[in-house]
This record gives sequence, C-alpha cells and structure tokens, in this order.
Amino acid sequence: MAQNEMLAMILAGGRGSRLKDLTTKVAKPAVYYGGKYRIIDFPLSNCANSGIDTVGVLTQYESVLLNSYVAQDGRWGLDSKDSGVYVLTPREKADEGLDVYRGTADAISQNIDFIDNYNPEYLLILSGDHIYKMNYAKMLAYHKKMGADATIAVRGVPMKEASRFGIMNTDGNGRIVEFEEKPAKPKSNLASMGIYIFSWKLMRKMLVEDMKNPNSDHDFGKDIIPKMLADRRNLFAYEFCGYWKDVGTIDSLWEANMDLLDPKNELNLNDSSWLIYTEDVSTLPQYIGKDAKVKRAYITQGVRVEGTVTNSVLFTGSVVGKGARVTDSVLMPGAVVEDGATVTRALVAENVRIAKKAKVGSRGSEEITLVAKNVKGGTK
Amino acid sequence: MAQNEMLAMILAGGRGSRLKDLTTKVAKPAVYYGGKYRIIDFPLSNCANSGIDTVGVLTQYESVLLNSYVAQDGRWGLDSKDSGVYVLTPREKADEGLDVYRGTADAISQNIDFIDNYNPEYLLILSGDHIYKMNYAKMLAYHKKMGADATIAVRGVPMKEASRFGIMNTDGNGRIVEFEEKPAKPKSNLASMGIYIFSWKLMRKMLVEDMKNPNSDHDFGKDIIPKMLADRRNLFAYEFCGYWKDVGTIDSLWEANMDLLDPKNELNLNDSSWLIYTEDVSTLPQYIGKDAKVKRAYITQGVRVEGTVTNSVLFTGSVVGKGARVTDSVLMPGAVVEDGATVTRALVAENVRIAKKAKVGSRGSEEITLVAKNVKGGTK
Amino acid sequence: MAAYKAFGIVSSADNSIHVEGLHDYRPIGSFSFLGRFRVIDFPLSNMSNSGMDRIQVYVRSRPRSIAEHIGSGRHYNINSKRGKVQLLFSQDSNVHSIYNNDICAYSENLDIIERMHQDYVIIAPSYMVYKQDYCELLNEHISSGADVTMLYHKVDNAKEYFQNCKTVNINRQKGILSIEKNLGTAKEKNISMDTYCMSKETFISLINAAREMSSIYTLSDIINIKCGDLDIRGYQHKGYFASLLSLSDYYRASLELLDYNIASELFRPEWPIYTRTTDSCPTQYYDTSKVVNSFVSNGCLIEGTVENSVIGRGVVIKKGAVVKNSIILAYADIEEGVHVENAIVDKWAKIIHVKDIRGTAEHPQYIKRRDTL
Amino acid sequence: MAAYKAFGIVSSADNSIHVEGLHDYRPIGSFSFLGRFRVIDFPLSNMSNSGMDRIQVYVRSRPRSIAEHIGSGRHYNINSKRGKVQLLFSQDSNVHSIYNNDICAYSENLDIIERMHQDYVIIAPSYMVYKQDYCELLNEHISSGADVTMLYHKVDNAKEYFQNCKTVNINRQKGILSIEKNLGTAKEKNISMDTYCMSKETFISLINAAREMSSIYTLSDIINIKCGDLDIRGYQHKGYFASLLSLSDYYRASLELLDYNIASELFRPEWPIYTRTTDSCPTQYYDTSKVVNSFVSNGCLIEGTVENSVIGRGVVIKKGAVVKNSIILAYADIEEGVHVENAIVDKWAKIIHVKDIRGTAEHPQYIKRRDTL
Repeated sequence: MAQNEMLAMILAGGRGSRLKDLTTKVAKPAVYYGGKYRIIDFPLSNCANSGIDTVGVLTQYESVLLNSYVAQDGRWGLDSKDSGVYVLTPREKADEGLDVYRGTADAISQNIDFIDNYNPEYLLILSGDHIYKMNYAKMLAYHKKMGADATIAVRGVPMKEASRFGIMNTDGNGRIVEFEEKPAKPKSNLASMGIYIFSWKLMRKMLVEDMKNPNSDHDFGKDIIPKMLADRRNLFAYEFCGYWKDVGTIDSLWEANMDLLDPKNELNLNDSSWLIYTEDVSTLPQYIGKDAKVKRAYITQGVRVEGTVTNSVLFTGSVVGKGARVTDSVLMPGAVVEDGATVTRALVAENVRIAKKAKVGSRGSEEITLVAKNVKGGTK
Repeated sequence: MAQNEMLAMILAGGRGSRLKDLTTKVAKPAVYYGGKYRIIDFPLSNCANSGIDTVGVLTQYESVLLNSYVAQDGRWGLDSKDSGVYVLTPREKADEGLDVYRGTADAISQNIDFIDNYNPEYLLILSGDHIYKMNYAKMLAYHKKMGADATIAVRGVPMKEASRFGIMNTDGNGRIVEFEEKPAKPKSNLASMGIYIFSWKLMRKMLVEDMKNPNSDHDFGKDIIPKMLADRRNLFAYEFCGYWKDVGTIDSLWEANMDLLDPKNELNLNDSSWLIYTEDVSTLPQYIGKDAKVKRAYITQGVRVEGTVTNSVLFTGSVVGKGARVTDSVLMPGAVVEDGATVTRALVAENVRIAKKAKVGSRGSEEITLVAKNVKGGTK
Repeated sequence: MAAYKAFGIVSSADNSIHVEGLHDYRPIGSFSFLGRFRVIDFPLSNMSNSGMDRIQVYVRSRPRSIAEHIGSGRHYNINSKRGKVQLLFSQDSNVHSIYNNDICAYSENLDIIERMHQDYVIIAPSYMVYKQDYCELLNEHISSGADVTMLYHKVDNAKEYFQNCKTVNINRQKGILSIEKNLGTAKEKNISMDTYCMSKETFISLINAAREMSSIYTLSDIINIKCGDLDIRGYQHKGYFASLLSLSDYYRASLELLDYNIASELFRPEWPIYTRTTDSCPTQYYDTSKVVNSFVSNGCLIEGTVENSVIGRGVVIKKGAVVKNSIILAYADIEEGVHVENAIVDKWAKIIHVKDIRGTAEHPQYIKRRDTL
Repeated sequence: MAAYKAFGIVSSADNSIHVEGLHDYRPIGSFSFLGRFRVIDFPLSNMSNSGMDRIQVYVRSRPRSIAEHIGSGRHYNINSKRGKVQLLFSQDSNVHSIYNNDICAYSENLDIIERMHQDYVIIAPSYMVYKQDYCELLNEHISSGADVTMLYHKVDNAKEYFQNCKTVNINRQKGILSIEKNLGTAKEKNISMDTYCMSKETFISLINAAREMSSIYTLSDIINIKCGDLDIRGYQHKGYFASLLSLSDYYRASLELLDYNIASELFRPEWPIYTRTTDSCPTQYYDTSKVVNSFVSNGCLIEGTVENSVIGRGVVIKKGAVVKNSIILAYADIEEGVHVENAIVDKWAKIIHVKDIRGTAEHPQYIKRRDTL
C-alpha cells in the first residue's frame, strides 16, 4: 500500500516576531490569510492533495491554538483510517530531562521514534509558514527518477536579490554541486524553499550522527545539507514555478492578501482541482446591505457589509457598519468597523473593534498600519 | 447548544512503573487490556457515551505512542464538527521557560488558556488509567441538582481496606464534611475515585491562586479539595456502583483480564448501549484451527489458535501454534507462542515470541510471570 | 441533554406534493436555502443542538444529493460512534404511488425503529425551516402527560401562502380537535408544522393502526383520526417559520430573510445551523460590481449587479449582467448583459443568449438545472 | 500513485442475477463475507490500496445497508476532502426492469462521470472477491495502447461453478475475441472478472454507443460487440478469485477460505482489506465450547460446537448446539441442542425449536433473516 511511502513533517515552531502583535498569542503558521485561511492550511492542504496521509507538525513556542487547530485533522481530510495530523512538541523522555528543539534537524531527530512507527521510505520536510500550492507527489517522482538521496525544492529569485537567500548551484542535470547561504556574489538564482525530500534510511543515520556532534547547530541548512554535499551524496534541485510567499512582516502579509484582489492572481484559490481546506465555520453567507458599495474585494461567508469596501480582504465574521469605509485594508475574523468609521491601508486584527467614526490608517502611510487593539470613537 | 457545557480533562501522565517493562516504552494509560482495548479507551469511550465532545489529555512522560493514539479522535467518535481529543503536553510559554506538570492541579492550571477557548460551565477531571464504565452526564445532573461547587465520585471499599484510600466523610445528604488521605481509623468506606466535576468559574479562580502559592503541591487531593473544605464550599460525593479497577501492578492487570473470562462479569463489554471504542485494525476474524482446543477464553479478531487455549485472554494478532498450550495467561497483541511451547500463569507482552517448545510461567507461581522479551526454544 | 431520551426522525414530503422545477432533481430536503444551506440542515441542526444523536432520515426518491450532503453526519456535530444519522429508504419500487407515504416507510423499517434504545421520538419534516429546541418540546410533552404533542405556528397570511400545508384546530387547553388541509379560507390559521413528539410505543401503535385502517393513511391522517381517542396537544412555535411545499413559498421564504434582522433571529450563534462545507474560496468582487441587499455565498465571481437576491456558491455574474429579486443556485452562470428578475435559476444553468428573464413576485420564473439559455 | 490518474467505479450486478435468499434483503456488495467483511470491501480496498481516491459506487435497490456500510469512506483510508466514495443511485423507478442495467445507471449519471478530473476509469464489480493492484492494470493498459483492458481468471471448474459468469475467448496476443455466457460446457475457461480499465473518453463513448444500439445492452455486451472495432485486451489475474453470483458459489467461496493458507494469500498485511468496525468486544468461549477449523467474528458467545464454519459478529451458540460446514450471519442465535449443517443462517435468525437443519454441500439450506424456527 502506498500509505506510508512518504511521511511529511511540518516545521511550525516559528515565532514570527516580525509579525508583531499578530503573533503574541499565536504562532506564525496559525496567522490568518486570504479571507478564510490560516497559513498552515497551505502545506496541510498540499499534503492532502498530494496523497500524503500522515503529517507531523512540530511546534514549540506558545502554541495551544496552533496545536488544537491542526489536531482537527478532518479539516484537511487527513482523518481516514490510517491518516492523521500529529502535534509533536518537545517532550520529557524516560532517560533525559525535558528538551526544546535546538534546530530544524534536531526537531526531526527528537521525533525519530514517531517516524519509526510509520517506517516511511521517504521523508518530506516542510515549513509551516509559506503560502503556495505544490504537488509533492510530483516532487517525489522526480526524487525517485533522479535516484536522489535528497531533493530540495528551489525557486528562481531575481538575481539581484539572490544574495538574501540560500542559493543552490546545480550542474546541467539539476544536481546540486554547491550550497551557499546568502552569498555575496551569487552564482545562481535558485533559492532553497526549505522543502526537502530525504530517503529516510540515510537521513535517519545522518540525524543520529548529527545529534552526537557537539559542534553542530542541528540545522538542515547549516549542517545536514553541507555534510551531504561533503559526502558527495546525490542532491537534486527541484524547480518550483508558481506563486510562493513567505509573509514575514506585516507589510508582506498585507501585500499577499492584496494579491488576491486581482481576479487573475497566480495563486488561484478558486481552482477546484487543488482546493485549500480550512476550518469550517457555521455562519450565514456574506450579507451585502441596502446601502453597501463593494468594489474589488475578496469577501468570505459570515461577513456583513453595510458601508463601502474598496480594494480589501474581509475575513469571516467581520462587519463594516453603515457609512463606514474600508479601503486597501484587511479585516481579520470578527473585526468590526462601526458606523461611519474609516480604515485605510490597515490590517485590523482578530475581533478588534473600530468604534463609530474612528479613523485608522492613512492613504499615504509608508508602512501598513496594524490595528491590534480596539480603537475608540472619533469626535467628528 | 449543549456542546461545551462540560469539558473533560484526562490526567494521563502516570508512568506506571509498577507495571515494569510494559511501561518502559508506553505510558500506563496506553497499556493493553481486555483483548482489544487500551486502558485509556475506557475514560474516552465513557466521555463519548456521556455526550462530552471535547477532551484534553494531559501527558508528559515518554508518550509519543499515547499522544498519537489519542490524537485519532475518530476512534471514539470524538471527531464531529466541534469535537476533539487534544493532547496537552507541558509547553514553552512566551514569558517562561519550558515547564513540567508539578501536580494534578498544576496540569490543569498550565492549560487554563486551552480551557478558556471552550469556556465551559463545568470541568470534569478524570484519570487515564482506570477501567470502568460510567455515565458522567448523570454525575453532572447530580452536581447541578445538589448545587455543588465540586462533586467527587466515590465508591465503597471494604472497611478494613479503607485506610489505603483517600476517604470522604459525608453527612446524611451526601455532602462531604471531611477528607482524609489514608486514615488510620477510617470513619467511612467511601474512597475517592479521582473523578471530579468542578464548576469552572470557581475552580479557575482557585487554580490561579494555587499557582501562586509556594507551599502548595498543586494537587487536587492534597491542596485543592482541602482548601475547598476549609472554605466551606459545597462538596458532594457521588457514589458509583459497578466494576472499577486500577491496574497498578502486573498481578492486578492480569487479574482484571481474567475477570472477563466469567461470562457474567460485571464490566460486561458486550452491552450495546455502552460500547467501549478502540483502534480499528484490519485483520481476518479469529481463526480456530483444525486441532485447536479453546475453553473459557476471551479472544479477539486477528488471533490464530492452532493449539490449546484455556482460561486465557488473547489480543489481536496473537498466535498459538500447533501443540502449544496457553493456560491462565494473557497474550498481548502480536505475541506468538510457537508450536509446542507452553505458557502458564503469564502475561506475554506485545510482539514477544515464545519459541518452539519453550516453557514460560508455572501453575503454582506466586506472582504472574511477565514475559517482555523473546524466549528461546526449549530442548525437549 | 434531556433529548438523549429521544431519537429523531426527519420525514419526507408526501408524494402528493410537487414543487415546480426544483423538485424534479432532488427532494425538498436537498433544496438549496440561502445559498450555503440545504433545507434539511434545519431539522438536523435542531436535533443536534437539542442533544439528539440518533437520527433517521427518510428518503423516498433521488437520494443521491441527500446521501452526499449528510454523509457521516459529523458536520452536524453528531458523535460518529455513539450517534448516527441513518438514511432509510423506501423500498417500494413505485416511488410516485400514493401508497408510498411516510407510514409505509416507517412500517418497512419498523424493526429498526423497534431497536432504538430511546423511549421517545421527535418527528420533524425535511421541508420546513424553523428553529426549535426539542428538549423544551419533549419536556412539555412529558410533563403534560399527552399522548402526542405537535408543533403549530400561528400565521395571518394563510390565504396567500402555506399552500399544501395542514392547519390545526385547537381548544383552550391546547388540545387538537382536528387537522385539516389549508384551503386558504381564512387569513389567520394555526399551521401544522408536521412535527410530533411521542413515546416510541405510541409511535409504533400509530403506525400499526394506520396500516390496519388504510394503506394510504399518513401519520398526520392517523393522528387526526385519533384526536378523539388520544390526548393530542399543540405546542406553539414562535419565531421564523417557513414551509417549502410550493415554489412561491420557497421564493418568498428566501427573499424574506434578506431582512437581516429576521435572518439573525433564525441564525443565532448559540444555535448554529450546520451544513456541509464545500471548501470554496471567498467571493471575488470586481471593479464593476454593484451588490445590494443580498446574501452571497463563497466562490462567486461578481462583475455585474445584484439586488435583493440570494446567490449560491460558485456563481458567476458577468459584466453588465443584472440580477434582481432572484435566487441563483450554485454554479450558475449569468453572462454579460443578461437581465434576470424575479427568477429562480437552478444549479449549473447558463444564461447566455436569452438576455431577459423575468417572472413576477407571485410567479417567479424557474430556469432548469443545467439549462443553457 | 499511478492510479491518481484513474477514478473508480464499483458496479452492481445485473437485474438478471438473483442470489437465493440473501439477495432478498441486500445487494450482493452488502453480503457478509468471512464474518467481518462485506463483499464490497474487496473492490473498495483494492482501489484504496492502489491509491485511488475518487470512487463511484452504483447501487440499484435496497441501498440502506451499502449506504451505511460505506458512510464517508474514511475507514477505506480515503481522504475525505480530496477523495470521495460517492453513492450513485439508479433513478429508474422500476428497479427490476431489464432496462435498469449498468449502462442505464452510467448514462443517468453521465454529467458526474464527465466532471471527474481523472483521465482513466477502473470499473470493478461489487460481487466478486479478489485482490488486484489496479496500478499494475493501469500501467499495462497505458503501455499496451489498448482501448480497453479487462481482467480474466483461468479456472478449471467452470462446469460446476461460476454460474451466471461470462467467459472470454482470447487470442495469443491477449486480444479479446468475444465475451460469452458461461454455459458450463467445459471445465477450463477464462472467466471475465467484469473489471475494466479504459480512458474516461472511451468509457463515455461506449456508454453512448450502447444506448444508441439497444437500451438493454450492458457494458459487457457493448464491449463484446466492439471486440472487432476496438483493441480490447485481457489481463490475467492470479491468486484467489471468487464470484458470488449464486448461493452455491457464495457458500463454496466462504468455506474454501477456511484453508488458512488460502485465506492468508488473500489477506496480506501490505494489502489490507478495510471494513467498517462495529466495535464489538472479543468473543467469549465457555467451558463447554468446542471449535475447530472456523473463522469466528467478535462479539460471539460460544458454548456449543462449531466445525468448518464461518461465524458472524454477535452470534450466540448455546450449550449442546452443533454448527457444521455452515455460514452463520451476524446476531443469529443457535439455541440449545440445535444441529445446523451445510446451512446459511441469515442475520438475526433464531433457531430454537427446529432442532435439525441440514442442507448438502451442493445445496446449502438457507434460513431467512429474522426468522424464528
């Protein structure tokens, strides 16, 4: 049976501190995106759509919400007989004290016993905080075809930006000959996406060795991949073309939401052959009121618009009151813009209330305004 | 909606070290019992059958297996829209380091944020390692009827053994007037079962205070209940009649299995109105071979018997070879008794193989023999 | 959790009922309602929210859409081990026969009804929309000592609406004197909501009594006949109520809910209406969209104008198209320049060439499923 | 995961088939098999294990047991979002008509077939038991360039068994020359396994071709007719194979598997046969039980003697009762002193007063569902 041919492990421990108040209570993979999704819906839905049945999610930082969110594996259909999404936190062992994950490779090493339960042929390592649609089954087919020990997904970045990334230098056949972390003079524009397929037998051996190495940072990028290259292992680059975004800052999160306002956007969440699954909420459909004006907007069920919405993304349960104006903005779930209030170039966090006639954000602001606390009413 | 009226939290951190080699790799709640179950199936199935939707399972000790076992919440039907079984391990917080659970009350305190998400009216505290069938909905009805702040399930124990238990002394109305831990001269035979219903609002306040108390052991029995009594809160005892077992030792685990061989046993796992749910395995039905003799036995699907089985409980996938004899014993999943081997008064652990003609256990042994490693062949 | 004592039955409309157009493709329970819901979501959510977890859904013909929509029932928040949403089919091969009624379906599945552990049954129709806590109904039933307690709703527009419904005559003690067809003779009537509470025992004896007397008797018929012998009582329902036994009732009920106050009375956060998610993405509004006073489901692409309408999932409304006072079902396409008014456009229909589709408020125009116009 | 390219169809037996007794209550796919399984578990597990996750199950009559058994399909290890096990019903009201055949069901649901994303289809029957990796079949089909590839099984007992089956004539290149009824004329025959692999396109064109030529043509008929025009090839199946188109075939197939070697060839750990669990507890053997060479399901209480038999879930065999060479379906009661031999006892039957029930190996005695004897 194909079931456990490939197991996926999602590294979801990122604190995402550049997302400021959005991540004081939730880990970055649980941050909202695109009207109804959370970022981690993307790798999880990709797994489901790629025919992967078992997914481990490695979390550590304050993640009660993330943990209980991903534990509901039926959201991604990952609840059939042998399927499951398993939350893997650092844990007390019989012979050791309680530990934290020291690096990406260590997070996997600490869960070797979990992986052994499934005895997979291949291990897929993913990051929990990227937005993209990708068929990992195709990447696996490539891995097998190339007889690779490791396959690393890469994407072309503008050459002038390449020095900000981990760059893979390949030969004519896609074989990786060199890996340079943020090279001053990049030789290629193929940036690692942090998506790896490893043949598990070999990787298991390497991880056991790496755990014992006191000089290692226990990181795939810094330790494991360089070691594999040094050992002259078969490493291949798998080039990904398509929408991909790491939303590390408030500005980039806002921007990624704005991308969806273009009906021809590259991510295309409307493609029925590759749906992104998420939490199912019980609400009314969206209601557009008697005096509402909605133009160029991305709006989901449970939203109520009585005012004017332009160029904005509205999440579940958000409300735009009478005479209120929401422009170039994102309203996260349950955000309420009361009657007559104005929201411009802003990102309004979950359940935040902008009181009557209040005004937040401005058209000309350099940065996007993050509104993470209730805003009191305006006087005008 | 009734959904989150009462949330259940199962304390499943017990190491169960008196169960010896059975618990070196798994926590006690994951230990097998009754041919196809694990101990934790009992509180989880009781929750499902009592109409409780959301269950937190608090684990700490080496629990990768327990964690992934309970995460498959569909096993107990706890995977409907708003349902779930959530594994709660000690975790790194934004402002503190990584912590362990210091006591039963602390385990709940550390997860106040989780409980707050559901905002329950009542909190049910259970232990993950007891075998019994109980309708918690009835206990809740009693709690409400009595206007209790806390209701504690108790069961009558023989008076002469009462000094081994935590004893609740009640007035004529079931109100608890005194709690004595292992009293030298017990005044009552009502022993606490470690099952509590608390009105959450009050308990939340008490836990927050208890966390700050440097002199507290953060334990329900030692700290919280005595404090409630001192505060003259309404504590009521809810008397449970029926089969109940804490299988703390190899002998008592064996004994609890043997109890099932009596077709009129009090636990009655055959009652279709209160089923115990467990993992679903894909196997053949049990096969009883051409020369087999099976008498007084409790056997589940996937077992193959070619030899003689008397007075024994056989778990999924266990095999009794030709001419082999299994008497007064328990074969855990995948245990294999090869042709001609003899197993008497023994408990054979998971996947252990007793080679041809080997002999383990003996009829007259004082203690039950635990066979946790493969046994080499006999010479006869 | 009082309703743990009762199992539920969701009944199907009689074969004498035929709702124009829509009904050709699916039973009424499967009709789309307010875009994201299906009518059967209402009785099922009522039962689930009342703590009931054993529910039998009777389906007569064209069961596919109901079977798929209900699935394992998990999205109705029903424990999949302890509980069960069970589809029961009528095996009578002649689906349109008058003999193939509710009593016939119950008596064919009598062994399953007899095996239920619960002492009481709540029977609710799959063709009406309302919110009701069945615990309250059951408690009232038990404490009154009645043999049967049935829900009714007081209306003042029984002349124009509630076609095909039945009315009840009630005495001052809430005793039911008789159940009659709504003949539209008076404005004010007590409409029977075809919702009954009784003991399992009484239910079985009514099924048997009906079979003995006439094989065309329905449950409502036998209860009417027994009004003298048994203690049958009414329980008044308050709040939003719609019966969907005719196309105009369906049309009116949908548009009525465009009043957000009425809608939010029916959809309370503490009483969620569950449905099956289709995982469609949010709806895309273009630069040219003009939408007012409408419910819009997810997955739509809206370039045109929408007024006072209910738009289903995945609907496309192209530039210059106008949709007014209409119900557009899922995946329909309204192409450029098309004007749709007072119409019900069924699933997957494409309106391309016919530029003007108009019905009246009294007689909405129905466009068939998968039709290309 | 080659089979991601194909969706699956599990087909129903023709209306010309009627398996004595058992078939009165459920379709063949719903027959109990080896105690814990139902026949339809085999095609569904084959598809699931081959990585297929979009499966259409066609049901003609008495759909309840199949609908309940399949549920959401999660127990077949099929992703409930990406994948779907979809029940498709024949809407033809006259379920016993010869017009109501497989082609009729496919053409009624043609829009759903057309909407499938996959390029290929694997069609497998719900009335045969075998293990087959459909990836291999699909790969062979694609690499050979055939229009249709069908499974066959070589047997040497076609005279006595495989009643109601079809046989195929094959040339040396594995080309199918014709498909004929098994008339029992020779021992050695290639039995058609009613399992086909083809492109979605070819499938749709065959459905249309059959409809045009005659409304009573089945898929097998139209493929037989097209043998000259199309490249139709056979693919030989090896391993255990049983067709359950008659009661004696069903009886023989079940008892044949009491040979543990044969059974363990069909049930491989790497190719699990999934089924719906009923959460029954282990089986209780009493002091007086004597059981040999039998498959016993969970939840039984066994005080008596069982030999060479298959015992379903929750069966009670009382003291002194003897069950030999028989198949006892779930929840049947064999009371004290009763002797059952060469019999098939249907679900919930109670054998109390009739102390001796005997059939022959060729004609097993059938005891009806819920009968009390």
